[in-house]
Amino acid sequence: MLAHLPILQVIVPLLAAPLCLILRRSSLVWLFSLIISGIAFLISISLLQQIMASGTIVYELGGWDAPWGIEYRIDKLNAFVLLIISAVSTVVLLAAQTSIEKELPKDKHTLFYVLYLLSLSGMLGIVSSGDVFNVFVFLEISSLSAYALIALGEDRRALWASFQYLIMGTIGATFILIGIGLMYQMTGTLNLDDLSRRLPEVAHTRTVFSAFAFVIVGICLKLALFPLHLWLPNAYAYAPSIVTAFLAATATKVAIYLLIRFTFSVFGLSFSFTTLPLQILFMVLGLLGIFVASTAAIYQKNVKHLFAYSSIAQIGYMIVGFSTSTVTGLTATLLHVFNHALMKSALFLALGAVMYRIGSVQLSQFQGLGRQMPFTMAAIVIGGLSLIGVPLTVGFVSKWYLLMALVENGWWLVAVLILLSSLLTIIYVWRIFEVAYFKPPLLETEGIKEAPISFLIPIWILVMANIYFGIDTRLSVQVAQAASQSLFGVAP
Amino acid sequence: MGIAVAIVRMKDLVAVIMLAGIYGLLSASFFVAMDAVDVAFTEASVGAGISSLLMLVAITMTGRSEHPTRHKPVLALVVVVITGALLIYGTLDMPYFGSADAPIHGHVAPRYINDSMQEIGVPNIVTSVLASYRAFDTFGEVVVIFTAGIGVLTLLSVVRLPEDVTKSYSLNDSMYEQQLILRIVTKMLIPFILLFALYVQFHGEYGPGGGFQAGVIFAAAIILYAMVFGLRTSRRVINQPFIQLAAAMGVLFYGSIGLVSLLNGGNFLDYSVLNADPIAGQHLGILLIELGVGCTVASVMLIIFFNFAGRREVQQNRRDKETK
Amino acid sequence: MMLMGLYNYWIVVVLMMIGFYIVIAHGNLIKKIVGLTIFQTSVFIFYISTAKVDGGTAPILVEGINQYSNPLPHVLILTAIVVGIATTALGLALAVRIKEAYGSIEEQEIQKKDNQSC
Amino acid sequence: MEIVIEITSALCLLIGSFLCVSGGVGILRFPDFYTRIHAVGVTDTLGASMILVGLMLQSQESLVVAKLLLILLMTLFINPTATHALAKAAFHNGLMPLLSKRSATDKEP
Amino acid sequence: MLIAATLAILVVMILAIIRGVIGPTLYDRILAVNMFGTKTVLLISLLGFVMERPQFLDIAIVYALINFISVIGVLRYSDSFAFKQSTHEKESEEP
Repeated sequence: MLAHLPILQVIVPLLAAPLCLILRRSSLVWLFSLIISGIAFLISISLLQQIMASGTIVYELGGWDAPWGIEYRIDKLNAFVLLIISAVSTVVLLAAQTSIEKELPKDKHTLFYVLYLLSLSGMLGIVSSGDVFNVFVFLEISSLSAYALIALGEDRRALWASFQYLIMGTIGATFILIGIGLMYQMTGTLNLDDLSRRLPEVAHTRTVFSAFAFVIVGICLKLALFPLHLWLPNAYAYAPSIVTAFLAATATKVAIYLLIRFTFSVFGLSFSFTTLPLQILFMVLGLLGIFVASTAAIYQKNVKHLFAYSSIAQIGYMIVGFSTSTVTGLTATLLHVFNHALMKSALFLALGAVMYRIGSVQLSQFQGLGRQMPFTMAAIVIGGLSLIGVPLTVGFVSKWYLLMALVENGWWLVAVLILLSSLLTIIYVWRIFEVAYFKPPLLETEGIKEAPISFLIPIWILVMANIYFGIDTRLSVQVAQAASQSLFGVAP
Repeated sequence: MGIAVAIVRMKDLVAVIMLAGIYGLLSASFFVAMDAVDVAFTEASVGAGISSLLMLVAITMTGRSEHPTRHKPVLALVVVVITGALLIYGTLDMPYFGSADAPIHGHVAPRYINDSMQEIGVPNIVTSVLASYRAFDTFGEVVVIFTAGIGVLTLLSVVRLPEDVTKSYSLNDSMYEQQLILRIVTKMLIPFILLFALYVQFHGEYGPGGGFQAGVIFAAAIILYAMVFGLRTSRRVINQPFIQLAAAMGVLFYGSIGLVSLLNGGNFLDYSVLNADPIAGQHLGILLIELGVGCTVASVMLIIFFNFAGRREVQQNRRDKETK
Repeated sequence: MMLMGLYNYWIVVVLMMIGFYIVIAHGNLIKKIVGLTIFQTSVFIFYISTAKVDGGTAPILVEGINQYSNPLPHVLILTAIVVGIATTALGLALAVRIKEAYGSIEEQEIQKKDNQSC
Repeated sequence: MEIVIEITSALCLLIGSFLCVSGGVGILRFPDFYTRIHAVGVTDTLGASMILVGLMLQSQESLVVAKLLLILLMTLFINPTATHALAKAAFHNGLMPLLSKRSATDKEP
Repeated sequence: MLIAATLAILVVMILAIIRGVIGPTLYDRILAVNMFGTKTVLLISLLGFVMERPQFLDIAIVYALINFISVIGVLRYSDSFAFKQSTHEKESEEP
């Protein structure tokens, strides 16, 4: 059975989804999806162990060898991302039942879990697949279910946000499809590994150039990179809290994974960074994203909006790390992927708890919550500190590596700008802190109690992970470094 | 192919949809001319049939005219021109249309064309690639359509009150009382359509067709019935929980065939181990997964259609009540 | 020669861009979805035209013919069509819900209403 | 015998295409909806069946003939029904034929 | 002869498209779509013979069916437009 782990990783949640539809009873379905997600988590751990021990695993679906059939090719990078996704999903699901009972009508509960599992398996599928077209198909699975999940939000603006996301996401997917078509046209293969071997022969052609451009733009649409980020804040702000916690922690990470996979493994480092001025382009866009989004975050009244903008800013950090195109920079990006997943899921889950008690996440409603919901607010504070990058939290580790990478490249100015941007982060985190701890409670939120225990457990698991990985950096750094080194090893 | 231009200018949404339907038909004929029979099959039933039908139903709920808003057409035009220029630039180095020595025809495809008969034993190469070489893509496709069904269900399903139903049908039926000819012809046609769907389902290995197309045709027959005889009568035959179950079963069926092959010692979706003779195993596998595909597709199409139409009905009732 | 060899693709590109233009420039949600369908269909046409081989016929094996068109793009497009209809259905469902919630399906009006309620 | 079949088939195809073209001209040139539907409804059915008969004569396999026959039957069923339903719906919804504005000759197909 | 018939059908298709684009009323457009559908059926059967692959006929059958279904669908749901039309936008839709 151990040999089949790569496929089981995707198949288990995928097949569990229709089973959920058959089970129907919502509490049963919750338990079932939790178990399934837990199994996926265990599988991803053992996959990571196998890969760290013995290198890349290749699994041929249908028993056909690679360029003809579809294969799953799991190396360190995939395993790392798989671990992040399944871990976040499991922890978030712990809180799901309490939260959606409050936020969704009764008849939608089962469907919610079905969509959740579909989205999870779509993302796992994207990450583990070694075939471009298969990536596209699973991308659509995950994004279609994400649209539906976002539209489940109570506010009518959720519908509009979801529609915008649908339009942007579909344009992105179609761009990727065009890119795939052009690549296929030039090489005659769809397999990622095969593509990376055959592309250099035709790398000088204009077709490959525009294929590259289309794929990158398509991914950036999904990634919500700065000028293409318009869909993200609303989508995150109006989706049900659980969905926000899950998507914020995973969806953009998958897009980052795709970006890394395409630029480093498929097109190859030398091609990617010489044909387009990718380095400078991504650096500028990333920095702009950080500053614009952080500034926007300062002016938000809705805390979910605030953290959504902060997500865009964090994507900016990842992109800056990516643009250095050095091992350290890529390590920083991967670390930040990991760390950001931890912080954002903790933060959004804590917001979910606030939503559960108060029914709103307007900043003005946060007055005095520091005393009324001490554990939840403490979690938000620690998450916020982590966002800023205070030592002893995970945020510090990835920023440290990012700065190292920038200094290594001699980009002093950028490093200084990154430090400056942390100041902006301090401002917006401080706003929440100030309102929650230094203002008297509002009359209408007088009798608010601490969030239920089913919220506190997952939140504090994530917060503890935030601190743990901030102090003991061996595991995450080791894996991220190994992954980025292997990527640079692949690229000539 | 200048239809698209007309679509841009047109304000009346119904006309736009008509034209989109023609566009679908046209592209389907183009696919036939390009030898892609299976694709033409699907595009005809989907692009020209189902999707324009869905759009129409949606329009009845959203209103048909478009406001002449002109926001930032210049910016949009710039973006479009840049993208288009990039694409044209990209095509410059492409192998010429129809040339047989393009890399696309050289690397992977020859094996499908030359060896699939020995390896799988199915004359329709598209079917063998779809259902065996790249079976996992098809599995993904089934899951995509399943996801769409669930998504539509979450968005549009309404809790139906029994009294509402009776009232709405009196309205619906009176509308179609007069269409006697239509009813008779429909009644005569539907068995043929269902039979044809089954033919497409099981003939997919030899000619164009397969599970997806059969599912769409099957669903189309029932949609036709629902349109002519009213939703309630068709719901009596096929009710919501049942089609949901069928959709889920289709996906599960497909997946479980993969699991069976996994338990029999092969990789996921490796049909050769289903039978002592690999080719017979492949046959069996393809037949079974096509069944799964057909089941899911038909039921998801029905889910989508019934939810749209049901939603519309509820709206109509509400409107009627308001006017009263 | 170049014109003859590539004109087919150029037509497709123009079609694609028309669809794309509808998506981004028009405010009506249904129109956007129609545009999206056109955009996607044109991409399908693009794929299918790459599969054509001069003198080849449909990839269904028959005695006595040995020049076939490339079956792989056909398979891909079959899958992509399904993805397309799935997206269309979901988008339309959303449009219907938006109409119910806002009373309009025009982008600008919706944004105006959002700003008021903020 | 061969020759006879060939000629008949060619003749059928010719008539069919002629009818179709005339229908096409009709749909474009006629002044209002009812005359157009008249043009299309009549020529389409006959033209299509002529072409299908012509094809049937050319084909050798019986399966092909059967399929063509199926298509023929379906066109014979579907076309008039659709035209009928269309005209009826149009009439019901208050689309009036152009009677008074033009002279009666215009309506003749 | 087959080729000539194909060309004739193509011409008719273009005519139908023109009517579909300019057609003043909704019903004209439906008519054009219907006609276009029938012509597509014929075109595909003819193409099958021209290319000497008569298996294409299956597609033609599907087209015929789908065409019928979509016309019925349009009629079924056009009733509600027509209702709205007669109250709100009568002037714009009358020829």
